[in-house]
Amino acid sequence: MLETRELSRSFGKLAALSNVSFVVNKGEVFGIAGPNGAGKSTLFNVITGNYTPTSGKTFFNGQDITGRKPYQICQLGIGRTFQIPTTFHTLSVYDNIKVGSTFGGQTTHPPEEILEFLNISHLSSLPAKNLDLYSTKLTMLGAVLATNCQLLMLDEPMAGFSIVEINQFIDVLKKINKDWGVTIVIIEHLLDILIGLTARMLILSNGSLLYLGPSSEVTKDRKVVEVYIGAAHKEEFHVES
Amino acid sequence: MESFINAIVSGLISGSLYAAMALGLTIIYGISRIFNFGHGVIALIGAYTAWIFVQNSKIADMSLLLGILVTIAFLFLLGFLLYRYAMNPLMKKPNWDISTVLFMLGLGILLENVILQIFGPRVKSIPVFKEGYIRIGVVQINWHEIIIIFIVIIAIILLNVFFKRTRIGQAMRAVAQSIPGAQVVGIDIEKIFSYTFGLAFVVTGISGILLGTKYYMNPHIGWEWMVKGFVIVSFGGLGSTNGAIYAAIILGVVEALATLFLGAMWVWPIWFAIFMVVLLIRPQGILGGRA
Amino acid sequence: MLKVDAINGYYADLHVIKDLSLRIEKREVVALFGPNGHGKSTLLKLLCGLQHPRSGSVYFNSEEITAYPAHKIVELGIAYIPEERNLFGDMTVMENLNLGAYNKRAHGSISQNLEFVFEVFPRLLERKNQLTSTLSGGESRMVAVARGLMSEPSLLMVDEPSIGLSPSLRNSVFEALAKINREKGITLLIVEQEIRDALSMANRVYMIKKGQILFEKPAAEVDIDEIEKAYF
Amino acid sequence: MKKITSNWQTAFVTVIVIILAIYPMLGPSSYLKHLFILFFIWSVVANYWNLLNGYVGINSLGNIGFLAIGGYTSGILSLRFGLSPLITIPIGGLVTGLLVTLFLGFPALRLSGIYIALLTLIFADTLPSILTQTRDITGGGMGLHEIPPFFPGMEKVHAYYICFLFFLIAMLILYKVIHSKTGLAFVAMRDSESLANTLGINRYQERLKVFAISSFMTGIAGGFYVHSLGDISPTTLSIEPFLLGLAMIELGGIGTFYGPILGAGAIVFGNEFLRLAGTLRLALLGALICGVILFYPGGIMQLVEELGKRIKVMLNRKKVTE
Repeated sequence: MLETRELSRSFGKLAALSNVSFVVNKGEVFGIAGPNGAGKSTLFNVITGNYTPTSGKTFFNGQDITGRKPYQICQLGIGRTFQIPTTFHTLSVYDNIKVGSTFGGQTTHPPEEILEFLNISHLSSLPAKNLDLYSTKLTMLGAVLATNCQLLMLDEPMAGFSIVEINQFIDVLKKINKDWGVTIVIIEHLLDILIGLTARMLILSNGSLLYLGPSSEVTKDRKVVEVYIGAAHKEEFHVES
Repeated sequence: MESFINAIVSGLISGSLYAAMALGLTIIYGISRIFNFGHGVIALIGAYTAWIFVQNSKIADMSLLLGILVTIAFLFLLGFLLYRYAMNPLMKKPNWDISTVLFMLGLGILLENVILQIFGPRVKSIPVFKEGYIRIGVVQINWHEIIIIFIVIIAIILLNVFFKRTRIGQAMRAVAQSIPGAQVVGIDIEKIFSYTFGLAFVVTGISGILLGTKYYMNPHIGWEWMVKGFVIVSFGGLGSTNGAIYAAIILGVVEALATLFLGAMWVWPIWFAIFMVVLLIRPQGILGGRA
Repeated sequence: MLKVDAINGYYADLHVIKDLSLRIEKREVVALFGPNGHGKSTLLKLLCGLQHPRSGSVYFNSEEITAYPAHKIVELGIAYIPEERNLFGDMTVMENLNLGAYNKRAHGSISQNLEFVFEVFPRLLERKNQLTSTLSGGESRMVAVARGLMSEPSLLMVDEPSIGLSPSLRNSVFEALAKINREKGITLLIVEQEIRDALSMANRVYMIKKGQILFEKPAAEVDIDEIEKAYF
Repeated sequence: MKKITSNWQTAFVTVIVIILAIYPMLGPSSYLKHLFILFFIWSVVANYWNLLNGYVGINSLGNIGFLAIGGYTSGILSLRFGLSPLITIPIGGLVTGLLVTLFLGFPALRLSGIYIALLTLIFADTLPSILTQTRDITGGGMGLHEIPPFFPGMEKVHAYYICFLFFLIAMLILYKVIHSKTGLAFVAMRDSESLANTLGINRYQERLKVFAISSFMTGIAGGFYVHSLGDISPTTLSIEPFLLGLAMIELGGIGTFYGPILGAGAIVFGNEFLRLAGTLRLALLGALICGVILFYPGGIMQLVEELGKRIKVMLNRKKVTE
């Protein structure tokens, strides 16, 4: 469904992303992880048209979408959320979602349906600035879902959540994936959550691909452990201590 | 041919005056990202303050020097206090860019009309520094204009030394390049912004004095000076000091040539056309890289 | 030397630091570990005055500095080296270093500090007249650390000194930090993803998760499994 | 609760509209009618200016220029070619909209923040020199005089009602624009540009639309201005009208619907009192703008809202005690 070919992006001399290629299949939940500054958000921004890649291409349903503007990407059926909880703070929850259903593309979901689906109908008339973190993020998610995206890209959607909220949110994601058949790409720091949620994942380090494969095997990968723990000689270290 | 060369020379003279005038605007923008829409009236305050000291003497003498010193002190204080008590609180609000613009517009008109109240609508001018002229080949230049160019060059050199060598000048450049970086090394950025306004107002005021000796002045002329300054700094690249100097000289020569070949009424439309073309092709100006 | 008492801090609208307390003793090297996005960088920004806690207090040498602006904190002797480096790109290495000594406290010792900095990073001496925007990532990192040292700090807080560096450069940066502590007696607070390197030079470790201290231990007693568990 | 306040609002607005409709029948002086005409036209100008600066964040400083283009176009067509204002006013609006969108909209809206302010200001500043060079058509520095009224034999009271009607329609259109798809897009972009783009909003296209609407309507207002007052000259482009417009928006409450109307009222009628201050009038206006921005950025609307809240609290307390 989504394919990147040797995607690169640099800022001045700094290569934030170099030659990243991967494929996301229709219907799957795909994970992206990596340390700070590894290029995860840059990867999202390049795919969704916020940045143009320095080189490389992106394909969506076989169509080359490299260099399209964010609003065009949206209308093609790719939705995304932001790491920082972002809503239209002066608008009500209903109107926030209405923006998505008004501008999202040819077929969109009416706001009522989204409110119902996310279980936030009771918040409908509340201004978004009065929401707590969890509802803020649900509202952002709702606005994106209203565009009727086939592919949903989530940038650390659970940052700042409590354990309970994380579990609730995971249920919501599963429902979106199963009931609506939306393909999901998710960035998450906590590997255990990602392992539980996804079948396959990609790990970035210093802008390049470190690991791409089944989520269940990621903790067995030596390079991943190195990057995440920084213990290049894990065994040695055990001896020392 | 003779008139052509003379036009070029007079273009260079007015260009250097325009450069002086644009400097204050570009210093403030380059360091604080505030666009001073009250720029013209600050130049005017400089000119009128100096005029107070010389109105009774025929040729400028010590009283002009004293006038300039008082003007410098007064404008520095004005800029410093203005930043501290008006710009600083506005800078902390989300739509600071447009609110500072509108505030300075309002203030500019307030001050313009205060000047009108004090000095009346009649045209005034500051006496020239030195009467007479010299002749080089076909070119005839007034001593006064030579002195103006000399002052402008000295001012530009002094400013360069200030920004390169002094502690505060370096801090100003640092703030312009990275505000968090400046904070991390212990620079009090609010203080530096206040000094920046003080310095820029002084430079602007001096340019006003020079303009007042070359052209006539009335309480409303500041507006015209300012709009010309806007075109210059946009052409040169917002915030770029060197860009402003080159742009001012180019536009000064263009003005002189347009006056010679097409007539004075075409000057402004040509400036506007240049402004539009620059904005369309290279919005960051000829030298600006960080706009 | 530094005492943090139940502070709460925010990043945008996220409550990232929750009732967090910690202390740092003189001449110590303290390492701060924790997963990304759990408040490490925000904590450092709160301590150096770039951001301010909404509640709680911070004491430095028993002076309360909670509400002090950044420049005042630098003057007291706390230097912060941000992960983003924030160098002055249109200035030379030398100008950057001189600005590091901007605060009054550092004036007297500019030449000694310069000497020390060039001894620690000989590379910078070669590049002293180069604009910092033209430096490589490793060199920029060195300038950032060196600029921090120029402020004559008694406490140096470094955010991810090794990020984006090759192993050999990483080593030289850590060696330099160790030298700073050993020879100049500067207290260090290091936030790091490279746990092994940081652990080898630290006296004490704080593990931070979800904006709170998960545990605090002498470095010698730290079990790598514990840290790994907290990360995953 | 929300229903009740909006009902109150509707009732209040209806009463004001009825009062304005009956007012001329009470036989006010011709001068007062003149002031009301100015008020109606300025309300439209200020509100469509606020549409750009307050709602959309396009920092236009050229709206008085739009007014002048519309006014001159309509004035010239009716004066020199004898066309009916019924035709010339819409033509004036169209010419303004086209000229401004072509020469300012396309380039300016690609630029950001301060450049738009610069470009629009310098554009408006260029117009007077164009006027002096086209003296044969535009009357140069003297301007146009004895521009035909809306219909032969028009009296002040007719002009009053025509401008009142124009004011009502313009406000209705503005209300529709604000509450349309485009309006929603703008509130969204103001709150978060990046999220708005991510949800499919085409920033450039929406901005161009609103820029065209604002310049078209301001051009129309220029037509109503010349045909009710009978003349226009380059003084329209001087600093004073510019300042008045800005003061209306700031004083009334930038980014609000009713604010610029209240601001227009306060300035048009207050300006008459300010005439007592003589030449200091403009200085006072400048000070007013500075003061409002610095100390009370919400303007009159903020005051109204705060009063409304207080009244609500008082009413609630009454209910509790009862």
